[in-house]
Amino acid sequence: MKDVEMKMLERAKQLLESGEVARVIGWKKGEFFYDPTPASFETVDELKDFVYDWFCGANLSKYLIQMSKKEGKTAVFLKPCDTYSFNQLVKEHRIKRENVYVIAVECLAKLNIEAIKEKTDGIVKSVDVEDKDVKVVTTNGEYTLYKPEVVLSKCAVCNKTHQAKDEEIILHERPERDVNRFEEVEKLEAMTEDERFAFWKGQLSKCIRCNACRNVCPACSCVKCVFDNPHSGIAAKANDSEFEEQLFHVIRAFHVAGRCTDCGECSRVCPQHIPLHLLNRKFIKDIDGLYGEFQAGETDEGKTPLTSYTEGDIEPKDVFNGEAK
Amino acid sequence: MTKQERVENMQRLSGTDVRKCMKCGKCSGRCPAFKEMDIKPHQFVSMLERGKIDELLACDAIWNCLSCMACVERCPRGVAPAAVVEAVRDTVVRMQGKNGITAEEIPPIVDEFIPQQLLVSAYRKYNK
Amino acid sequence: MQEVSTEKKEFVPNIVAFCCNWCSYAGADLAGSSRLSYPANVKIIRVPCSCRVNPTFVLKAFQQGADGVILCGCHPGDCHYVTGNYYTRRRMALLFSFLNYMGIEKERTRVEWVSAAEGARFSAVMNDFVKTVTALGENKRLTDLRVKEGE
Amino acid sequence: MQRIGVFICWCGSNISATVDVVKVAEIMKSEPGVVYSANYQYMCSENGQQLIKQAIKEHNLTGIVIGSCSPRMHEATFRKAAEAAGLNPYMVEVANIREHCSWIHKDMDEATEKAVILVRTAIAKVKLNAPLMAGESPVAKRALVIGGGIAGIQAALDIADAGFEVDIVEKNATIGGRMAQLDKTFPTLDCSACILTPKMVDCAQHEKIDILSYSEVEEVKGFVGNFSVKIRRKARFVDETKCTGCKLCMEKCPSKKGLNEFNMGLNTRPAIYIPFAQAIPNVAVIDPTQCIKMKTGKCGICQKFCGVGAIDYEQKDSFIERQYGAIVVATGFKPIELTAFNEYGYEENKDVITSLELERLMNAAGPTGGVLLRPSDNEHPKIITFIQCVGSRDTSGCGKPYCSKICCMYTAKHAMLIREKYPDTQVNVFYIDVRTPGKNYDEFFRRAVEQYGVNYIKGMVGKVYNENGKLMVQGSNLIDNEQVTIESDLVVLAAAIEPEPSVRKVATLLTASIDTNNFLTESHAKLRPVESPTAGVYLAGVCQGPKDIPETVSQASACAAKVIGLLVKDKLKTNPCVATPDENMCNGCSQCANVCAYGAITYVDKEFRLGGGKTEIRRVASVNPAVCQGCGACTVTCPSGAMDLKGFSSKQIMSEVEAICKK
Repeated sequence: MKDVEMKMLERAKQLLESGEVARVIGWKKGEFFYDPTPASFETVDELKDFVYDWFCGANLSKYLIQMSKKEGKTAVFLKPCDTYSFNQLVKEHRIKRENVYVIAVECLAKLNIEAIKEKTDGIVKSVDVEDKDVKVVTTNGEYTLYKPEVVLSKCAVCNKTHQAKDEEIILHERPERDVNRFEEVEKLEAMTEDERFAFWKGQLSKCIRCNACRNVCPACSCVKCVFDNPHSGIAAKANDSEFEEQLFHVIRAFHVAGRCTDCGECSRVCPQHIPLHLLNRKFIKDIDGLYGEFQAGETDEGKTPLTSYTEGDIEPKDVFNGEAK
Repeated sequence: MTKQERVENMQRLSGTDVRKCMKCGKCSGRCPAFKEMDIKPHQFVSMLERGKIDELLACDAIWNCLSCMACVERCPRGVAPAAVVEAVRDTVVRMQGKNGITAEEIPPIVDEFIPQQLLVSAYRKYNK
Repeated sequence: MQEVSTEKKEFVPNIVAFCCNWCSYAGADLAGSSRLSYPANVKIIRVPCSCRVNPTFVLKAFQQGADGVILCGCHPGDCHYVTGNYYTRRRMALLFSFLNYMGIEKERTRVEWVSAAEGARFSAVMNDFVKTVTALGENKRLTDLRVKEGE
Repeated sequence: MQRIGVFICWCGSNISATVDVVKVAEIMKSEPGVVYSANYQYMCSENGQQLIKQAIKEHNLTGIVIGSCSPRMHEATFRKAAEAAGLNPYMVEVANIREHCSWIHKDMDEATEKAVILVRTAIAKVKLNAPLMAGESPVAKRALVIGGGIAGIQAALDIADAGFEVDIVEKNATIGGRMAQLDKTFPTLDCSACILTPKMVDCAQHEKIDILSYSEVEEVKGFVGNFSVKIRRKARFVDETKCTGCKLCMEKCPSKKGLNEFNMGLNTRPAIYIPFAQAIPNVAVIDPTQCIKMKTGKCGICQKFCGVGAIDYEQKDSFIERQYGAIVVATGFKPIELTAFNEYGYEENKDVITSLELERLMNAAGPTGGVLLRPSDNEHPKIITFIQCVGSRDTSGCGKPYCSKICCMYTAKHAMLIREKYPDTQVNVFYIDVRTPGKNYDEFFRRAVEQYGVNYIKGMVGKVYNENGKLMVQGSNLIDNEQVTIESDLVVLAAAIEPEPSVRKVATLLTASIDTNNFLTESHAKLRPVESPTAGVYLAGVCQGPKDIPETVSQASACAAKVIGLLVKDKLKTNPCVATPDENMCNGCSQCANVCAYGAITYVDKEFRLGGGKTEIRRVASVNPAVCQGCGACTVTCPSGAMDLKGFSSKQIMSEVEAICKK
């Protein structure tokens, strides 16, 4: 990972020094070593805080909505999964493609610090990765964890490849994997209605309406969110026991249906650990099953499944568990 | 069983909707065994529609139908007259209570000249 | 001692029907002028096209206490606005499947295509839907997906 | 503060018999925002309307709710009344307490309770109504007719006679269409060419009609009153302005083996040709797939002989773009392909022909000069057997589920003409039903049987096969409960008709809806039979459904009347209930344009103030209110809820939902 970081830093310096770009979007050191945060670097000097490590899970594409409006070009480091969101935003005319220089960077999964903390005792001091081994040093000792068990949930089923790039920094080939990202959705589908309701009621009851999911979601980038739109009939002035509050996640999931790239940021940032991605993934699974496979953000043009149709589409009454009766 | 139930049973057994028939007679126009049929293919459909099943059960045509399915193939309305013939025949065979031919009896009678269709239709014809 | 009535009040579901102006609303009118009855607990909201129905309308209805929501539009291919009901069909297929995924009974939601000439069908559809929803009982799930404190 | 008036109609006893109208009106008096509530026997009557107008003025009402029959019935009436009293007509809502309440419920309490909820729902909505103004759009005083058959010709002549410019776009080299191919017409047996060609000439000579033959519609933009249409003028390799129609080129052309389309391929024509003698325009066209010069570069004989220098091998397709106020679709039909019907042996036997081929064989201008000779050996057929319903009324998937409507009559015509001309010929007709609804139609058919001795056999043919050079027609005779086999010299199949396949493209261009059989859909089967649901588009002839010449001509004239009614207006009122984006919330994401069937949404870059003196340029949606039809598809697809629909806004519908659901 260090060598990838070095290359990225070197490239960022070149781009800024030559004036090819006005700024570089990447990650900088956070308060702890495991919480790097997205940052914009405008000078070579600022790059001293630049970092790219196993904890750079954040999707940078959403920042480009604002950045691409600024004067001068913006260079951005995008992981494979981020490029889908990027394409989707270009498709929706939210990012000015011509103002962005995309550097596709290597990603061999990102780690979930919460999972690491759970599996170790003491305060985490350092984390190192060697192939499938994650070596953790804490105030209480040293641990070797199995990497697939401590990666972010989005990385556990990731099979994504770079879909948009002007250049790439890739040092290692990523092994092909056979993963079924719908496994958890299928498990839920196999439950009874009562069990499903109990599951979701339990999960959604944890929601504190902090809006972290909405704020991080690249598909939730509206100039003004529908929940804040007084004409939509769903906005509430106060988050009391009203409509918006109660059905927020249902409405949000429908709003991003057909546009959600399954980047998994919603679940990553949820402070209550609600598996929000399982809501969006249900829509993705249904769309794939009913209307043919579709991956939002695979290209930066074309219609989404909800803005297209065929004359022989399935009738709503014939759909059961996302499949034809 | 009431008459009505018997009629409905037979309609169900035939698996075809006799009300779709538009009385064009194309089935009988195509039937290669027409002369041998005391009740003609189109009559099978209309008689079942009208519930005349006792007359159908007593006819000889069910044994003379070749099960060639030409009538099914040609019907412009997707009705299957041969399926009605078979439904009647099945009912008669079932009333008799035994199979007319068993799988074991087949190999000795097979020679290279016997058409496949004959075996299939014999099976359809004589078995429950 | 006061006698407590053991007889439960019969459950009458509250049904919201969204009908497109050109086909289904006219079909409902025809059901009326043909005097083809259906229960009074069905209330119709007129929309220009079934594609005007935002999922939030459906959710709002449930949250406000509706026990069943039905959308009616022109038959696919006959949409007054050419393609509107095709979008409705996809949206609602996905929405209803999703609601079922969250544990909401699928039978509470329905999409039916009723043409302006199908008064009898409109009445039959409504009778059937009311029967289905009555059998399910009151909608408690979609009024609030969260556990309230103390529950 | 809103001041709502409520008016509950008795509709005689239609409502009042099951709804306690007095009680409903009384309850409404205490609804928040309601300042006036009344009931009356007939709200739609002169007196009822007077009551409404007076109340609006006296109580200074800002919105009114009428509890009455369906808004589809009298919404327009009440809107007019409101407008007359100075209230914006869109501040009116109708609660349907007749069709949706009193007529379907029997219990007075139940119906009254429902009526109260329905009126409350309307009140909830009207409180959120906003005054709307119908916009105006100009009308281009020119009509486009797509298709130059009898339907298109009739429509064009009627429109042009009323003084409006008309363009006929015809994809073939000549107008005339199917009717030009027919020999005689039923039920009067007059010659088709004799009645059609004068109309073709009228079109050519009419100063208001422009015939664009050998042309196709390429692109349609715009909307009623204002269509902008791009037309492709296919290269005919002959200068239309120079060619005199002398036919010398046809004579000299060495490549004479092309199948003559006009004669259904029964004979041949040269590579340069005029489709038939009375073609309009009387101008030659070169078939590039057959022309030696165009295939090999050598030849050029026609160019050499053409006295006016009209031949141009280099000609390219060209395009013209014109504005039209209205469009008539008259794309016509063709007989179906018979590949799925091998039981009739059409492909194997030259003497099994379709009825349209028979028309050519009997026509004096046809390949046999009007003498009925069978194609295989040019002999006079002595026994001719007709088979009806070939591919019509077929739900098996091989043919068409509908009745083609014209076959019974033209077969009777053919049978009679043959018996008349060749009395020694035996004519048999296998039929399922003979359908003759029409003036003098059944009488016509009976003449075939009674006077001409045509042998009608009730039953269908199961197979046609060739035995020793003879065509054997095996079918059933249902009346006699027999299977018959008729040895025939000629077999004529009444092939089903289907819309000309190019109609699909036209329908897509016009966003006109089309049914599963490719027939264009009319706006209302009974009351708007010539209007397409797309405003400004009208339907004439078989493109809308099977029909014969008299019906086609009637429909074409009806279309013309509708078009004239549109073109005489200088401006059209547009529906104000259209989509409208809130630019402050619009993302410019294009989702809405993706679902708009009318192309009413475009995007513009706009400058927005951000505060602190800063501005930002954002791409935002813009709706053309004259094009938008108000379906609302865009409103649901809009993620931010920026797109809303006037008259049916999200808030209005939400308030209705709330009014109904709140217990």
